[in-house]
Amino acid sequence: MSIYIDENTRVIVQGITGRQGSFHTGQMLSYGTNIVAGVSPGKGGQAVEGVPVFETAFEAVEKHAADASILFIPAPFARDAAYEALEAGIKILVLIPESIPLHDAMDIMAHARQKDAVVVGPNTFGLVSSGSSKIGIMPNRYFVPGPVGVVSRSGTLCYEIVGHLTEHGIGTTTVVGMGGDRVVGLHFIDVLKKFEEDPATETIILVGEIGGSAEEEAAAYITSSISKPVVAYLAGKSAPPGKRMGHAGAIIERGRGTFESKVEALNEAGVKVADLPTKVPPLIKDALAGK
Amino acid sequence: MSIYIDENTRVIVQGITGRQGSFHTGQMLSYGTNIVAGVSPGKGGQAVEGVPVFETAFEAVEKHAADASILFIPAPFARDAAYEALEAGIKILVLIPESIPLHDAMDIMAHARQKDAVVVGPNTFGLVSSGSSKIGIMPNRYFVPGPVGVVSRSGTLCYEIVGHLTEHGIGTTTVVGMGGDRVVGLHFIDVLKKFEEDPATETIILVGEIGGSAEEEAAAYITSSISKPVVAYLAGKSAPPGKRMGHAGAIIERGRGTFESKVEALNEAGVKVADLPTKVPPLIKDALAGK
Amino acid sequence: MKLYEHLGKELFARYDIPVPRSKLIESADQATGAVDELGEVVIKSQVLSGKRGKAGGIGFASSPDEAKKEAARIFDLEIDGLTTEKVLIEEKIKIEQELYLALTIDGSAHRPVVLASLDGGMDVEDVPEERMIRYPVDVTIGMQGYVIREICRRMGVTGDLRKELLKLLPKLYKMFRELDAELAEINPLALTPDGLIAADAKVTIDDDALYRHPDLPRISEKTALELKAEELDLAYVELGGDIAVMANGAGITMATLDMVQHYGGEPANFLDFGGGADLEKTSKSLELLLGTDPKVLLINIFGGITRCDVVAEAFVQVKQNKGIDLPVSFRLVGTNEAEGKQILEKEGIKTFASMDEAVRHAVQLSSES
Amino acid sequence: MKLYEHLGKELFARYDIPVPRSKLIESADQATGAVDELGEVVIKSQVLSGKRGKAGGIGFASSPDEAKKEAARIFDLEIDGLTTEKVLIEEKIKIEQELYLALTIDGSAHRPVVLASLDGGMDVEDVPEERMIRYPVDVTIGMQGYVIREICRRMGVTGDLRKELLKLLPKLYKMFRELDAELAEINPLALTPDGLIAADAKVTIDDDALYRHPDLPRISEKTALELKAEELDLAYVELGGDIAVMANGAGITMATLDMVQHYGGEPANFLDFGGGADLEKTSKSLELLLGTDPKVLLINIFGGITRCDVVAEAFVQVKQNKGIDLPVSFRLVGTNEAEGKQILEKEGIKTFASMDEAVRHAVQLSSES
Repeated sequence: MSIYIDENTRVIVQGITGRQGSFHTGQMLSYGTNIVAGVSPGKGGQAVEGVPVFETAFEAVEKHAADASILFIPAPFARDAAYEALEAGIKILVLIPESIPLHDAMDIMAHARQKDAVVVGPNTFGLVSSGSSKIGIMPNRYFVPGPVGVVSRSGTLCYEIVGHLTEHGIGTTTVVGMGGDRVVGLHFIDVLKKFEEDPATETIILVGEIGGSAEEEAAAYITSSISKPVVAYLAGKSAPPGKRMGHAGAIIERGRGTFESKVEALNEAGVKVADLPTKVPPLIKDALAGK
Repeated sequence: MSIYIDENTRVIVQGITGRQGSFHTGQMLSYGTNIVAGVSPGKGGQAVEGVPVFETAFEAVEKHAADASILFIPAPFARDAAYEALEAGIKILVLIPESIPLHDAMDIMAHARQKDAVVVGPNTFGLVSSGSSKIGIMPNRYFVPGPVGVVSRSGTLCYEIVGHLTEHGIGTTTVVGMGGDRVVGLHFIDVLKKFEEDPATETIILVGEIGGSAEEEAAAYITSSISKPVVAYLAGKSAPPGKRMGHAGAIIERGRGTFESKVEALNEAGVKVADLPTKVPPLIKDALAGK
Repeated sequence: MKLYEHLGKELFARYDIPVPRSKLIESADQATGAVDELGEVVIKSQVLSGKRGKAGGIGFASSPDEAKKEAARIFDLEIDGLTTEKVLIEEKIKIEQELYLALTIDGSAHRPVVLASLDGGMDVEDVPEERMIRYPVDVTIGMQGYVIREICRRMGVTGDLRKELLKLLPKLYKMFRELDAELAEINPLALTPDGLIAADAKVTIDDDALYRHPDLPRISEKTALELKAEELDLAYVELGGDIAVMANGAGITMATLDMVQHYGGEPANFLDFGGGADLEKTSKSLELLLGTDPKVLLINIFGGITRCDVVAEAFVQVKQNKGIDLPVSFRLVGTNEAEGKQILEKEGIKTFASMDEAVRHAVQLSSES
Repeated sequence: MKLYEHLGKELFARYDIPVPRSKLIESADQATGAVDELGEVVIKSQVLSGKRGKAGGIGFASSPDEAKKEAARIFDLEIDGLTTEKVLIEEKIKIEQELYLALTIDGSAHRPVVLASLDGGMDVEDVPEERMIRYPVDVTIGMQGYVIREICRRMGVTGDLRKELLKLLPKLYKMFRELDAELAEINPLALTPDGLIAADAKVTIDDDALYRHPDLPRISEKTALELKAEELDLAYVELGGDIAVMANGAGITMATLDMVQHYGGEPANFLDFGGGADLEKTSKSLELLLGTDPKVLLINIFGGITRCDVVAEAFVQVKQNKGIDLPVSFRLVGTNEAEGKQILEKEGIKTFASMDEAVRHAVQLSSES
């Protein structure tokens, strides 16, 4: 089982002819992802790793009935490309680029809501349904099938943790990178809900960090709606507090956002918080063993 | 049976304290419409015809769980009020005002699409489910229950035809005024579909006029999807042709839009077109009799 | 409100859309200097008609004499029933290809729609459907690059021309939206060695939105009487017959005219005084009609938002103040019908309940008088 | 990018949001003339901190002497660890009520959010939830009148104050959107006999959007080293310990620092050189770190989009060109791991597979050296 994507998901790559686009097209293909087409204006008719390239996302979707897209487009042009994908009918949109302006991200999310599409990212490594399909840039070898669902705000830290799991012989159902920006499409709650519904997911790892209130919101949701065991790791314990401009941030966060507040909220929700990445696999083993 | 609205539909009146708003609130109440609240900024706390007035549509919807709204708001402020209704959760929005700028109407329709709401008008008399609820400004006495569904582009002409029906003892299920503007929420096709699905509607009257291609589109839809008999009346046979600016209109219409084109299209779809409003009731009688 | 080509091009220029250098003249004499200034020129009648080209309203000149002669010819031309008041003289641009590009409103889609074709020019209406690209634009996000790339893909346009369109269309769309245009058409959109240039401009502004564009000129194609009606906020068109018709609502007014014609009469006008008019507006409408000196007056009221008592009172008021001494056929039903009838009956005026009867009576009266 | 109050107010003025008359000074001497010009004045330190008021960074004066004395006091003040470089002297406005009004981004809602309260001023964070109104704005339609009316309704605001907010909020929203602001806060928003006036301005611009605002000033709170890092497009923060840390990705960099501290070490910095950095960027990152003269270098690479061979090559290059003579703990796994290890092994450099081991080794090295 898998959430969001599986081996039947038909994927297009926007910006397929670029350095990263072409490299990761190869990586995704070798993972088994069903990449059906690429898009690169001015390069229609070419092929990358055997994948046909089209002028526009419309053309690619029209000719190959795609339902997901991954974007390798420079940040200043990402909003336009995201609109294009959504308008062409894409329902799962993975935004790899960093540094997309926040207002552009808000515009994208508003449009995706109109189109009933799921946006992953921006500034994400993507998502992977282990063993069947990956739409993202994560290293292939760590993502092997197993009973654990993982959702993470950060990328490399997530690989680190999934890597530890792999070393312990524990695989994953689906791993979702929410993305590191202030405005991202999926929140912990969205993914937790999917994991709760997914029969293959037995336990869940939540990888968070300081700042914002996503972890506290997740904790409240876990209390009310998640029956499966959840283990968390949070980065940023040692970080010095930043200087704040104005009061709006504090008003929005209402005392949330610190390492302590997050740990406390998660503990109250029955979530075990590991103090080192290496401590995650033992906690997961306990959870899987029903301890 | 009825489409769009019935006696349970909870209606608010935006602009209830104005001359037209208050007059038609009284008319609707006496028809039996379930008007639960009115909105008039700066006049919250007052009452009109016994209906409580609130500052904003949010407040009205929050306190009275309304699902429909009728707008009596001057054209320059209509878009803002329409957004407000949609944002507050209104799902049937009747726009009475004339002269709403076309670009404002497009904005309203785009937002309504996001909110899955039905917009009737602008520049409409509204709609009525005969005998149970009217959200509009049509004269009460002609709208008595019966087996005929009526959809019209124009207002008074529609009353004229429904009036003739009434004289002949024939009532209506639902009568919908699409509105006379170039950009209106409902098209013939939308309403025809509802009439086809409505078991109480045995036959349908379509009141059209020259210009645009709505009647031709309706004809094509009738051919493909409507099994019930349809009778039409079209205004504008004697109108002199207007002078056209540019070619875009003609490109969009593609030879449609004239009286002759519409009559021909409707006849081909098996629709009987009456040459005088007085000829509609006999045609309907034939249709009801299965002739 | 339709704009003359030269005004449309002024707006284009304001939005940074390239247009030819030009000079606007009001008499043929003013044409002579233009050639010195602009070189070879195109001379164009400024009429609000789509038939200008075919009607000979465009000429060419490469000498001052020729320019004057062509201008004189065009000033004398009647096009689509219109006379030429002004002529636009433009530099002749080097056209490599004529495109068609327009933004208009597609009521069926509730959206602005881009119309674009590589086959611009005079016969654009005959371009086969597959060579005329239509793209409805989502107003919530506007004219994004992807829209233009997709239009280009469907047209088969790549390279420099695509780049030019990527620059031009957002400007045209901005103008279209900001100025409340119903139509912004460029035909031909000329591809020249200097890029795309708008060789013509057909711009129509939404009348209902003019209130928020005080800076735009006001152009009217109306007669003096129609202008007077406009001031009163009435929809009025002169038609030339002898039965003056007054009704409430565009549809029923049209149907009334249809019926007058059906029974052999000749309507003098279209007058829709709208829904819910008050006493003053109703009186003014009546006075305007009486001023046109018709043989018969036909009033057809089906009151919904319009109240019969208000119409009746207005009629009595006008009758008492100004006198109404022509035959009248008066149909009055709907909201406050009883009150209306009572008011009229006091003055000895009878009304019909049926539109059919009222129209037939009016036609009868007109054939008698 | 945070803007100083006086810059924020310049932007407010550009968007027609009322601000007090003012004078910006760089030394206390310049304060004396201000009173003649502005009458009674408020004297405000221009520091990028929300704690200015409580730290005494605001003074008042009604005579030139007093103004100079207060300015001198404020120039000497350290606020939230920051020194005062400039002081803003403003006319003292007659405040009848202090409101709070802000636009910021609510990540949970994916939307801009209006924060508004009748209880503005210094302790606004403590205003009870029901007196602090939040309204998320739909970016597809923007700041419509109904939003403001609803906010007013929830605040219990009617009459003139509502009219003022109906004028002000659309301007603030326009600025917020057009300038890519993350925050546009007015606290207090002063209700005066002349209407609403922005008595303070806290504006933050999204760094990632600065490229489209070439007209905005560039303000940095960074140290010289951090500025150098910024030029290289690196996320770098000085922390003061002796173990220099280099990793790829913000989350893992944070986790590395946490782990260093967990095992008793002291990180010298936060340096995330990002995902997919090329040879040059990686080398420059290394050189920057070496320039800070740390005792130990800890490199923690988990290659996804980042390729291990590129990192290894960069390390070797820097070692050969500039020399690396401090103890290094190097962790290298992920994409092209084998190639990376091979490159390093040729130079006799060993790597760890485990982050835990690498960090413990680094802490060990730092305690030994």
